Amino acid sequence: MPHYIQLKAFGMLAEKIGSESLELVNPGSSEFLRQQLLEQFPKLKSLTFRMALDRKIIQADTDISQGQEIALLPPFSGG
Amino acid sequence: MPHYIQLKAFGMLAEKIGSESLELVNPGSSEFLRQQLLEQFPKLKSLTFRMALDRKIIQADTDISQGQEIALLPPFSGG
Amino acid sequence: MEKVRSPKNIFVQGPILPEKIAQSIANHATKTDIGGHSIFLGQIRADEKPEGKVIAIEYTCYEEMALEKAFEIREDVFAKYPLTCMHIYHSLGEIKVGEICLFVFTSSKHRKAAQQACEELVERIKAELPIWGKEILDSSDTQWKVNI
Amino acid sequence: MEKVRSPKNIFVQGPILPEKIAQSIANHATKTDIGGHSIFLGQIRADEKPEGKVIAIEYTCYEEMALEKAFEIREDVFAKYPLTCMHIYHSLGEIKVGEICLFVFTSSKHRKAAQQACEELVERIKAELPIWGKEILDSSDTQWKVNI
Repeated sequence: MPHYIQLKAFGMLAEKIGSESLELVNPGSSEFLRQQLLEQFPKLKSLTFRMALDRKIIQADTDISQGQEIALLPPFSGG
Repeated sequence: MPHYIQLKAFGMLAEKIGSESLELVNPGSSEFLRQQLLEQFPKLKSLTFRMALDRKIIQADTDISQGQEIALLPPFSGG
Repeated sequence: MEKVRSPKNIFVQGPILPEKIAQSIANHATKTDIGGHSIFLGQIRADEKPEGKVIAIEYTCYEEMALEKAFEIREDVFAKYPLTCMHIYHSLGEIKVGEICLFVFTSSKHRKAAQQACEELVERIKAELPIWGKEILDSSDTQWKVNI
Repeated sequence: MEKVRSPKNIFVQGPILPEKIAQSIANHATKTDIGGHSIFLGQIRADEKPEGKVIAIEYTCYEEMALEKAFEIREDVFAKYPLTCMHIYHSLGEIKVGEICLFVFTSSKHRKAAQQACEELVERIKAELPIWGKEILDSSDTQWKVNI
């Protein structure tokens, strides 16, 4: 059954998307999500970003379940 | 011609000698001075110390001239 | 019994003031097993860019993730070095040139542990905490900072 | 024209106060080419000895030689690292447990230079400056400190 997921976006990515949070139908995995985002926001194609699932960086393609917290992270620049 | 030299002593050495400065006849070189001090103050025999001539540590036997500043330095413990 | 540590807030709204640093140092006078403190301070630099000169950096973060990660880093560094104390503060919001945006403070019995831990913390904070700095230029342009 | 530096006094009578450290940090807010500060603080530790517990250390020095040597160290470290600023303060007289007796402060554009220079300064200060610490014990005994 399709369900909606909430995406957080930060820094330069929030700027390009035009919002710090986004609701969309769960594409099922982090790779499908990345593809869908690049289609929906072609500006993201030139940017480097990682994704975090439940506040942990995703290293490989990972399933996304209902209720999980997903975030789009541009390169860090704290300090 | 024999002349007197002024010796400065610091830290534990000043304590053992009983004074922070000492006047004595110039023995001519740093090694003669060391021997003379050990005879005069046998307590120094158990101590490690270096000598400075004009505020530079002496690495080898060095002549002592009139008017030079001589100091006895126990191991440093600043910081 | 071992002390159980829980995530602490590391974020400060606005710049880190020298008085806060003094207070933090003074708080350690009662810890008489400390022999050395190591402190790192990050200060906003007036970098010259083709588009203008940096006059401030505006910091934002993914707070929940940053605090979890900062806690993990704290635990790792406490396990690796014999430290007495460790404090990390990072600014959020707009920090002007010349102001302090990062304060890392480690203390130990002998100096080496504090020094090495402090360096390692600064490296890990810059590499692993989800914090972003947007440089505000005197031309009113902005650009996203990149850590090199 | 290159700046010619001359020997500076590094000695402070009594402990180094946190307020002095804060003032020193605040003084750098106008130097907008600084990106990182590294600070080391030496604090008097209540070491337990067979003869009693350390309650203070009394520092004396061979002042003329120490200032000449500190100047030489300063010049060496300025030549080796791209630093913006460097400050060294060492206490003389009786410094109580928990008080600060050494304050080394380096600043640079990028953090590494400040951190490495600070560590090197602390090593050289301890090894090369003619300063002596006499530990005062709670038994009223005293004994001369040895740097290890």
